[in-house]
Amino acid sequence: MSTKFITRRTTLKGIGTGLAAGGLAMTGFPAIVKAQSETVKIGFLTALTGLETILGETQLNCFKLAVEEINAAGGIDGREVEFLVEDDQTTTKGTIDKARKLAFQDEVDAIIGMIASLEHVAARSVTTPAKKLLMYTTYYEGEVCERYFAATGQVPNQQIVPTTKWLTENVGKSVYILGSDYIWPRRSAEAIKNAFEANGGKVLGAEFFPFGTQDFGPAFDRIRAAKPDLVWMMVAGADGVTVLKQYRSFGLEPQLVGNAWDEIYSFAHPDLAEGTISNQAYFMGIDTPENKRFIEAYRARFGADKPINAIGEAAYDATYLYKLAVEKAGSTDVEKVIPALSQVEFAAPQGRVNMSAINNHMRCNSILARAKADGMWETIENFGQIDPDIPGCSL
Amino acid sequence: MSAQDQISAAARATARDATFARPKFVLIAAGWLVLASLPFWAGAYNIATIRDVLLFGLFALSLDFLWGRTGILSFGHAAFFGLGAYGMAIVTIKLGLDPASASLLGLLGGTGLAMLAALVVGYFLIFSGVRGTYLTIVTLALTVIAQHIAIGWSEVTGGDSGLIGVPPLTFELFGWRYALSDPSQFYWFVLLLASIILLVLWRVLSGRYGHILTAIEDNELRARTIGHHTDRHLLTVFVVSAGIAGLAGAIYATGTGFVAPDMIGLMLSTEVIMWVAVGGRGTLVGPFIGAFVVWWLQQKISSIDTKLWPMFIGLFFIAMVFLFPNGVMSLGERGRQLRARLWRRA
Amino acid sequence: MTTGTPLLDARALQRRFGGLTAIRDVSLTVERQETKCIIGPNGAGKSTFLNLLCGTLRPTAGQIVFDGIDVTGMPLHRIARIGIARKFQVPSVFGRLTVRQNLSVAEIGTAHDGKAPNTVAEILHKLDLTEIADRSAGDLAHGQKQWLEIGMAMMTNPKLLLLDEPTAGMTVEESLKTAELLRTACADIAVIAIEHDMRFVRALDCHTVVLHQGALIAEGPFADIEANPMVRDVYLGRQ
Amino acid sequence: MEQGVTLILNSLTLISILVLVSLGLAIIFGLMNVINLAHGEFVTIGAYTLALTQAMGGNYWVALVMAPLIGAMFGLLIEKGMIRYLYEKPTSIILATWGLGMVLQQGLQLVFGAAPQRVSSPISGAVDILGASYPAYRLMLIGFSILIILACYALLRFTRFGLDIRAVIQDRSMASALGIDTERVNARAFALGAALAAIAGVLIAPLTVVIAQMGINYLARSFFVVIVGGIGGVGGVVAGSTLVGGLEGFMNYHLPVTVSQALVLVAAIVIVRFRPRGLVPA
Repeated sequence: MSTKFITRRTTLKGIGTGLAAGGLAMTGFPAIVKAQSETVKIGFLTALTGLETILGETQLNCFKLAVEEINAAGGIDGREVEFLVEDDQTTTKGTIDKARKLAFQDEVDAIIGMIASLEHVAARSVTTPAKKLLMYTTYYEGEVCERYFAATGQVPNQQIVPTTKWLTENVGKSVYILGSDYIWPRRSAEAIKNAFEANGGKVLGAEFFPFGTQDFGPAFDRIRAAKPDLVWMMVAGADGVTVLKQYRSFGLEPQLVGNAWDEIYSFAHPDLAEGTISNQAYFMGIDTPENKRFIEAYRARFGADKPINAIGEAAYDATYLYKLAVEKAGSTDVEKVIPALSQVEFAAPQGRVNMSAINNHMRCNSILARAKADGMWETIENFGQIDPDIPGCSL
Repeated sequence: MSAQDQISAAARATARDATFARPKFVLIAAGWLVLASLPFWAGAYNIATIRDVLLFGLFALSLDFLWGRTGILSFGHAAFFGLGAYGMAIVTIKLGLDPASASLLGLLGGTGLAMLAALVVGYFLIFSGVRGTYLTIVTLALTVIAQHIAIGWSEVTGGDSGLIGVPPLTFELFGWRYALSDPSQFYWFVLLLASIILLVLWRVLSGRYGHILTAIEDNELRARTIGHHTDRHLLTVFVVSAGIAGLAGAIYATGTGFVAPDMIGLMLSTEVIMWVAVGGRGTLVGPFIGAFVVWWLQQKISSIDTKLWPMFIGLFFIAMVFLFPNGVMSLGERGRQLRARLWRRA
Repeated sequence: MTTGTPLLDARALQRRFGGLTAIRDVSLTVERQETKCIIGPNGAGKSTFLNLLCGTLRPTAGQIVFDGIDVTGMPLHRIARIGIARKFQVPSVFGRLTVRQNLSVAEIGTAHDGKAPNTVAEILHKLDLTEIADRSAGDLAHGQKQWLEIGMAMMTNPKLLLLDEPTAGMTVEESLKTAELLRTACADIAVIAIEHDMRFVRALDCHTVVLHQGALIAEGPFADIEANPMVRDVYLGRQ
Repeated sequence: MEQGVTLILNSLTLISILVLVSLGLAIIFGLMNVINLAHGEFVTIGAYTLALTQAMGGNYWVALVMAPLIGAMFGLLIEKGMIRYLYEKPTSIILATWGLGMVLQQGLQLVFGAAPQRVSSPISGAVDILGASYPAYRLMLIGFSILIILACYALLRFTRFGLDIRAVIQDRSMASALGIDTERVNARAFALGAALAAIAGVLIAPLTVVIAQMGINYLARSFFVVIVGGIGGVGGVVAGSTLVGGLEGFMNYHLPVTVSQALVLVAAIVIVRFRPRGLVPA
């Protein structure tokens, strides 16, 4: 009961702030949400405590921004969007518990969010049997093919394949891979290997480290001995900072590439990030009116120094795509919303996006960028919108 | 003469216990009835969640059996819970068996795996006299190793994101097949199982065997010199405890439908210790209450404030220590103590 | 049943701790139902000797044969089960259990020589503990703890009872009562008692062995020992 | 040759990290037999001291002096306010220190934000040693840890305070019978343990990520180190760290890291089996 009260208050406060922000004046209408009995309920589930807090907070902010904008513009088909935020603690137990609460107790219409793979696995164990829509907003290994699951982050063919092609043509043909020991880096490493070999390149070595590894020194020795042109890093989370600090202190030469680096890291450690190359669907440096407006609104709402990253932007996109799909379907009935998801299109900060009907994954953009000294990323090449490829998936 | 004496002694002891414990037992019985009637009045969310809390309570009970009765603190009990869960998942998913036999085999496999691990490690260490904090830290190593394996050996364990597709518990008897896919029935099954295990343990431990274990905790050398093979007793308790943990894990996996490495890791190992400590070590019912209280607080507070809640839970643990050092189960007794103190002051 | 051979035959026991020899070449035999006392000044190795007999320490050299079985180096619980019971110097009862539960825990169900096993009620009665049977052992007075511990030893149906200073810390009355209890309750088993308190030894009036600096220096009836000038020098003389 | 040198230096780095974080634990755990689950947070406090000092314009060396003072203050506060009442209740200590850890972690995150803190090392660049180029800061870390080991050894060996601590480790009741104020020894030892952990935090920070949860990484490992090495002495910590770090460093060259870390733990179990009092018992 109290939960509802607080979130509603937060929502109302959000609307106030949203109106105050100049960026929203263009919506034209004063945001009078009709005193309608029925609201659209969206559950937001992600890691808000523990190691991934910083990612989760940014993701939540982007989601909130989208909801506030939607409400300010009259809601979804005139219905106010009510949202509930839950912390999944990046644990199986926490995610299951909170996904259940959102699905069965709060009876939300859709759940958006999540970062680590185990979060979407655990959440799906609840939402798929319950036939609730789950929208996952983090780039991942891309192997899920389920009717009630939609993803707005990149999968390997949108990220690794174009990056590799460019790298082999412009930087070098040999690569050494360092990753955390779990499924995303391991599967991505396979994709990297295939992509390099397809372009006449070679993977000289791949090493995977358990979470909490304190010394990466031995791996750097082997990298020195192997003399690769590139080092591709997929050491995730906090360890990613550790490995980068140590890599820099060893003074290794090879060009650093990663597919998990974004503004969150580069803002915290611009000195470490400078010069590294990363591919994401979104960077703050993208020069489009949509992105300018997005960043302005975000900064007005959450502070000028706050970074935004691809995971957050994907949450923003997911919220809007859901809105458009509900409006298209004319209902929040999940069976009608899911087919409608692939029939709508959104002018996202990253560029135009829409969903693929065969696998419920988003046609994301693919932008290769290099980190600058101030933590911003400068686009090297924008490969544009790419169809997501989930092998064997045909929904 | 002797039998009669024992009976009268038992009767006296029961009478004495009863005078102290009657309100407690009435409360426990009432609580049980509320739990048993839950599917009639609670929603799907509560049924599924309380079922999981019961399974975690059973897991906590397994630790309490070991820690509360022999004084051996296992800092890696999630290793056994996780082995149960992974055993179940691997048997049902990877072996490609008929669902009915797979389910039963998974239950046996998971529980057996947990017991086997406890037997090997326990025999290796307990029989060579490793005790106390040393044993505690070794079990800590055990859970870290288990988690490394669960994450690293992805061909078998599915790595970080685990194994998906554990079927619901299915039994087959003389061609009559029964799948526990209905949430209420599954809930009752779990409640019944937990109750039976609790009762059996309570029965065994309130008798002579319980006294022997208390004696070993008190003074192991002394227990030895009156002829008890303490190594064997400790190993037995360790293995049975691991078995119960494994069983809870295996059933938990059928409820969620998948397993993940954090079911076998250090965090869960620590959490289960907190449940037992909050509920009251050595009380058997306490672990269930502890698991429930901690879960409930965590659930409520984290929904109210997604950011600050760990701070409140942390403060709650600290407050517990000073207000109810013997856990929630000592609530009544502690209340009387405090009242008496206030009375005296007044 | 072996008749003619002693119940306990400790042969040339030796125990070293690093460079220190705590027990050197001590041999001792005890017959069935015989009571023997071991006396000696502090540091004579009495407790160490007892620890060797009941298995808490292993002898560096020598052999212990009990009832025809070589028990040298046997695990503690097995030694207890074949009939050697032990009472520690510091009363070690299980404080969280009641007196009755303490006795019940000690009941390991092996009776020897065709006798019926001791029951909790018998032992409570014999050691005069019935009144306090349901009290928590941790709350007992010092003397009561000692008697309870003797009772626990008796519950294992021993053939041989080893007592380490059973009257330490007791009042004169308690000591004498202890001697009395031992005479009545342990009449049909062999007893080895280490003692400091000469009144108690005199009250037991048993065959006495004197240890000094880890070696056996005299042996005989207590009256003879008391009269032995050498023993007086090393031990009684210092009293 | 070159590879051999870096192998040794890498192992020494890892050993140094382990020694630094375990020393404080050895004193708290070894002396008081207190399973302090908030010990990792003392390391974090040290690292945050460095981050804060540098953010305010101070330099590394100021932080290195400040950290043990702040750590000791925290330690003293926690001992006086909490642990003191709980020595006889190991269960309560586990619960309370775990709760404390949660409060400290969340408190730090609340005050400083969730983003990793920026810290910089006082020296950069690499040094040539026998043909191998090795980061200068790592060499400094190794040097400092040797200094700290020696200082700890001297403190425990040659000062009145050290003598008291050792007496309490050996036999608490005997020590108090001899007139040692065990309560004061407890408080000071706890503060010392916390101070050592905080120094470790400063020294490690430039090598690792500085976030509120960083301490958790070190907790389990320092317990292994202390148990394997032997409770209650500097020698034990050095032996335990050398074994765990050296073994892992060496195996890292031949096996995947996950496997070698698991094998080190298996080795630790085997060692406890055959040397139940650790490699260097007190």
